[in-house]
Amino acid sequence: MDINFSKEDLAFRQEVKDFLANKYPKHVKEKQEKGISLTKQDMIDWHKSLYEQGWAGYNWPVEYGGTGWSPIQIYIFQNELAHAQCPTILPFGLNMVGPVIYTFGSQEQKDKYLPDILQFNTWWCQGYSEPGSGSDLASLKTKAVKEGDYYIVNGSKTWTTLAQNADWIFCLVRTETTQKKQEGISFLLIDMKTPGIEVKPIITIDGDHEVNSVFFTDVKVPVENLIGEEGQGWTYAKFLLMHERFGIAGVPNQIFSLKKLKEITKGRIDDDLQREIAEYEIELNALEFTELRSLAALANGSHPGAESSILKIKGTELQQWLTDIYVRSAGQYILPYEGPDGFDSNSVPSGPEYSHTAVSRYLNFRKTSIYGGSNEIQKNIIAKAILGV
Amino acid sequence: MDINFSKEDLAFRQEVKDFLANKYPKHVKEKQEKGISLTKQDMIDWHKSLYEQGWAGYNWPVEYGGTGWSPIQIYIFQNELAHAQCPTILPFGLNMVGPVIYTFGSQEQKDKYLPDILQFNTWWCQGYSEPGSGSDLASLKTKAVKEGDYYIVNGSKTWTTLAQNADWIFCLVRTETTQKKQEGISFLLIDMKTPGIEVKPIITIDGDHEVNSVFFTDVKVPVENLIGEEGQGWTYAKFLLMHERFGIAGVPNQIFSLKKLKEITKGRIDDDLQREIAEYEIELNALEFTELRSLAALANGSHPGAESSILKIKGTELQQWLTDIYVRSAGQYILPYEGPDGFDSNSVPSGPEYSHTAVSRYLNFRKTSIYGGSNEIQKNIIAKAILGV
Amino acid sequence: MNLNYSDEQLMLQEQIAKFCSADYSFDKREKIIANSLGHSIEIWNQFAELGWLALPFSEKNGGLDFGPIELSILFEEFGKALVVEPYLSTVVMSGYLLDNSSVDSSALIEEIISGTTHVSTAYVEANSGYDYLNPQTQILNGKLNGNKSIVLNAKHAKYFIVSASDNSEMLIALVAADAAGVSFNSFRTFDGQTCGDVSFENVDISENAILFKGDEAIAALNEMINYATLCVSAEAVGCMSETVKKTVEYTKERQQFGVPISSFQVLQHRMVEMFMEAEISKSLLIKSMLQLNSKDPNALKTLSSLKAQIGKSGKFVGQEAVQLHGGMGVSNEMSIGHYLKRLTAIDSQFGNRSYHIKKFMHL
Amino acid sequence: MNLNYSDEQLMLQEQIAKFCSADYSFDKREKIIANSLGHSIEIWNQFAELGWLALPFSEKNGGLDFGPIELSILFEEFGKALVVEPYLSTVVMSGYLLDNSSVDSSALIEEIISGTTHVSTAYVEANSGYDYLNPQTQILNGKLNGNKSIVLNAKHAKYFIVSASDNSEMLIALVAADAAGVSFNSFRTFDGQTCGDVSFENVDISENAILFKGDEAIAALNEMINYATLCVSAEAVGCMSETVKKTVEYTKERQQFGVPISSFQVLQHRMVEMFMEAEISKSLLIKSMLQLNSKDPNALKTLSSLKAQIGKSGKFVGQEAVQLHGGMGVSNEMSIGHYLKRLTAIDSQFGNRSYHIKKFMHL
Repeated sequence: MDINFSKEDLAFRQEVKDFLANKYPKHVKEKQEKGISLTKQDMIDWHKSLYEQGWAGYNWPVEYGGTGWSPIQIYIFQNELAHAQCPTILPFGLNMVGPVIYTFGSQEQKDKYLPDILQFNTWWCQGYSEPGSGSDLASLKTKAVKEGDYYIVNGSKTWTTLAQNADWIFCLVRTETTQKKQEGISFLLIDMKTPGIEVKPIITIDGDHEVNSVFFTDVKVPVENLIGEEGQGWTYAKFLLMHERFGIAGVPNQIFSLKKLKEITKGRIDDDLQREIAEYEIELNALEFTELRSLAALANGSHPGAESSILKIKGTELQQWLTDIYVRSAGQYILPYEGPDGFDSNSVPSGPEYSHTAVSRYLNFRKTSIYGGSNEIQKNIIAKAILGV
Repeated sequence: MDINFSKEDLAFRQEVKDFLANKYPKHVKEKQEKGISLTKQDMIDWHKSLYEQGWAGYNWPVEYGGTGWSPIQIYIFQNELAHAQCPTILPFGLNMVGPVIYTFGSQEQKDKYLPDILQFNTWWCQGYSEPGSGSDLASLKTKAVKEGDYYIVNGSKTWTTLAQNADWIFCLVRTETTQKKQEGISFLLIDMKTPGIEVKPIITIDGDHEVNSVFFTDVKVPVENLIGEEGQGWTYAKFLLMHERFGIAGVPNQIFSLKKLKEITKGRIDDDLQREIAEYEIELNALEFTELRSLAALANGSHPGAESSILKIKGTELQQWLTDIYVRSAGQYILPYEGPDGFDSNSVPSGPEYSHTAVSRYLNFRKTSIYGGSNEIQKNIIAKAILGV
Repeated sequence: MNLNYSDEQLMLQEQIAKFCSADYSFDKREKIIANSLGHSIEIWNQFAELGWLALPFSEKNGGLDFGPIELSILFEEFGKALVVEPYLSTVVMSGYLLDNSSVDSSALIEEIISGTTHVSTAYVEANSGYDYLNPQTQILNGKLNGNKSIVLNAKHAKYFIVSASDNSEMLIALVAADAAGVSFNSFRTFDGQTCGDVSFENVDISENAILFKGDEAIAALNEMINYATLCVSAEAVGCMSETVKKTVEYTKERQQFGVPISSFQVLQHRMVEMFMEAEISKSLLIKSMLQLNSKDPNALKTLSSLKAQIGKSGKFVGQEAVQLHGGMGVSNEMSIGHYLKRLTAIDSQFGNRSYHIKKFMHL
Repeated sequence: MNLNYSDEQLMLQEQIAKFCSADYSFDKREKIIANSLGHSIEIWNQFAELGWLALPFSEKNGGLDFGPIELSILFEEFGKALVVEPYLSTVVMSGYLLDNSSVDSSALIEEIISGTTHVSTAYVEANSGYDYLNPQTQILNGKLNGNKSIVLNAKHAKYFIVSASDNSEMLIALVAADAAGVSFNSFRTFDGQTCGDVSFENVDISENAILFKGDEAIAALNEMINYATLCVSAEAVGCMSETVKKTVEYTKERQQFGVPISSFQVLQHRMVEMFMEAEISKSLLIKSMLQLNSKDPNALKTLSSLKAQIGKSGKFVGQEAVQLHGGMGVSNEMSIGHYLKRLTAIDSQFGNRSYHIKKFMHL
């Protein structure tokens, strides 16, 4: 056992640092540091800079244009990005549909989709949840009926993140009504420009427009857009959910956010607040090392399993805790609300700067224990898969 | 609305104080203040002093020799007793079987049992739980088969508090095997001297002998010892459980114990401990007023309902929290263990005096969230009865 | 000891509850918030007609002389409906100071009671935190200078009541919002109300504009904050009980895995815990309003225990309600997230849980 | 970075686990505790034969020179079986001080390794709390005077290692238990071990009985406590994982309402939470033992985070396990309550959660 990074790992870290110092787009960097929202083009520029470095497929195998990095390298990479306050790497193409395509797709599909995903020429979104199917995902009702060379898709998806920017959506659809609801589900790629698709914004309690409803009315989808076999969509979906949870604990971002909080509260005499921050920090350290243990297991050849549910639960609990500490440390100065269009006055309210974003972040993070399989569902998974009850 | 005690209530409180100053047995008082365990005779003396004052039936109607006090008077009475560090009033006769007998018993049974209960001539214990029936009380298996003028009882009871001292036990027994397990249960009074009864101690994790197993082998019980109707025992049991929860929050004792803790920790610089004590105190105040609200409702003529489950849950949570704070405030000095027979050395260990009893109390109080219907069962009750889910 | 509301109090409660359910639906509230004013003049006029704006004022000033119990009843119902109208700011906070000043304010109070005028109290500053007894704002030589923060309903105030110092003692002054040297920026708050930063630059203050001085100013400010603390706590209790109710209803309706999600034991117990938190908060509310009403020596300690408990219970109830609503919980269209917002805002106002635990410890 | 045990470490772990499951059943443990000694000489001799008593000693003193990783492995397994033998006291605590003193203690260490001799370290006093660097016990003019508390395994110690002061600096001295002026009272501890109060009255201390002086004494004492802290934390992790396992097993067997109680969702989630607490504690254990092993500058901060986490997680796991066992959980006959006892004891030793959070904040 050895806790230290190897020489190779340290060299790799330096390489990432160099990239961040030299090739991370300046206009993105500035906005990030000032807390200004990024435009769609900013996000594209950011992802393209990674692609140009050869790092877009940071978690992909080499044969599909990925880096082939070890879990530890990915960990180092993500840490450095968080430390440099980089934007999120959008997961929909690179972490979700990409791995599904290269694992279960045909050669034609690989050739057609993977390069655009890596180059961020296409913005993907995820069509899983439906109004009636949240935790009970397999009860989904969006129908795809085969007619000649097309599937005719009818139904609706909800909580679709950034669908307003998306070029493509990957969907779970019902191609057959079966006894067992997990059967009869298929995995379909749909061009968002196809007639019959309508995207309607959902405003969340933080006032943001991040998620959407997507409605499908007689949408014609070529049969070659089916991934793998018809009726096997649930298998692919589970595969994807496992991958989605990789990194879901959000440790690097929390470390960065904690550092800022400590700067903000430095010298304040609220003993109880300082103590609570220490309690949080201890649990964050524990979570970080729990993630490292699971990375070590991955590096040893094991597959991501129900352990990732622990990371999801603890990670989101801690993220939510941290946003709550921010809120409480800001006192009454949290009240003025900066909507998506800024404050409704030309001036910025008085009070410490961090107090203006504290509540929005707090409210925004409420979703993390709900999406990606709610924490209650994760506990059911652990109970069944690990405890065997 | 008025938060203050009426003139009559204040006069009543003075009366209780006078009793405690003058008629509370001195030898019991001394032992209680020094933390010395009471003997069986001490307990009898204590109860008899209440009887002689006319207060043994503090929660009984006047017609059966009780005080007929209002809920507020009972509250004042219990508060003063706790404040004076009096021993518990044993509930088995006065709070449990007594009310069952005067509510459901025959005139002969009332005449035979009630006076002895009030005078504490008989020590009662409760035969409810069985090895296989804990939370699922209605699944009990102890059998009573009618043969002529007797029931022949076979089976066993467990967690029977102070059975080693008891003259009588009231039991739930199965007189019939029915489709619905709640049917076919009867309520039987059994003389502990009847041949075929064996009491075996159960030592609890605090090292104490407080509870027992009671085994019944062909025990002959006269049919006139049946309360009410055969097969109606479950109704009486539920009635009794409601009454058992009256005062189960243990607020007066907690107020006293908190006062001691504050004295012990006075001037200590553990900010976090002081803060935690304040947090506890706030919740205790909330619990106390929740109990008062419920007493006010009782005084208004409503019956004890599922609200008493809140008092049980919160009361035991807070009791356990308090014993835990005691343990943590004593640090490593909790280690030496005073068993039921004292320390295994003639000397008393060093360290603060309260540290010697802290762990025993802590361990002893673990049971409170388990017995009398576990807190999980109480939550089921509230969910069903109050929330309607 | 008597813990039952009087018939008069029960009637008041019923009247408010009826109004809120008939005239203050969640949809209507959303429309009220969306308008440029941020609250409804029509609703405010109804408050005036119902006599609610007169509730806490003394009889000599045309009020009903109601105390902590009636205010708690009102705010508990307001909490259930998430009322955004600035009753707290104009009637409770400013109203208290005007009503209790030795300067005759009966004309202005009459305007408030009739619903035509709003007054806001400016006592928070950018660096004050919860310490409102050491204002940086100054009144020297009849001139007011300084900046105030988080002034509730600043945009609609015809007058500001301003805390300041003359370098030797504290002063509380009444200032017309249109006086020379007064300017403000207004912001929406995340819980659907409005507040503002207000600046005073060489604003003329005449001697009879000083409502309180010295110890009286401190006492008045403290007492005003105590009333406001009780009111928002009562509001939080209302928020909580309504949140629990709505969550139970939602879980009974929402089907997953072929059954209503209310049939899952984990969710049942969670709702029981929410219910218990709401109940014990309500207990402290009753204790607190009664002690304030009878001027009990422990009243302030109990008030701090109430506000501390509200912070903890409110957060738990609000967060769990959102969680149990799943995706719908974080949707702005549903009311449930707005209860969480208001509960979060309430913890931050007039001293949060941490502040009041410390106060509880030292009282 | 490599988080896998070496083959040698895995073999050690397997050996200990096998021993504990074959030779240290709960029934046997109960018998061991019940005997007058409070631990088993037979078991101790087996430890010696297996070479475990030599584990942490340096090679020059006949030891195996194993470090934090191997000690953690040993104690994690001990925790699972609730081993009561005084390994911590004799081998880890006293062993560390003897092994690292510049005074040659090889003969005594040989006795320890062979299993014939126990040594106890007396560093706690009745009023010291967790501050062990300011002993009231004194060595003046070659005479030791003072009283020590909570001396683990005092009854069987052939020697005591005693912290004291000569009024200018700290001293650590080796004292024979049968020296004139030494007396003790022994007590059982609630977790099945023994400890004692030890008094020293004008006990002769020769110069070569002083193991450490001044800064070296402070450093040695600190380091010894660090090792002990790691060991009991590892033991707690073992207690926790075993507690979770036993609780899951019990709930699968225990039937109520016609089904195993493991089918109740509330209990399932509770066990998941217990499992997660055990896992995150284990994570900090691994981080901590590795950092101590590599003398990382953050090692002590991490150690405090570990001990703090153990206090919280251990309590949660232990309490919930008892609760989920129902009546059986509070019965002394079942092992489950004994895990709660040991976890409670561990939090109290070498600084509890509160102490280590403060230490974590200031390191």
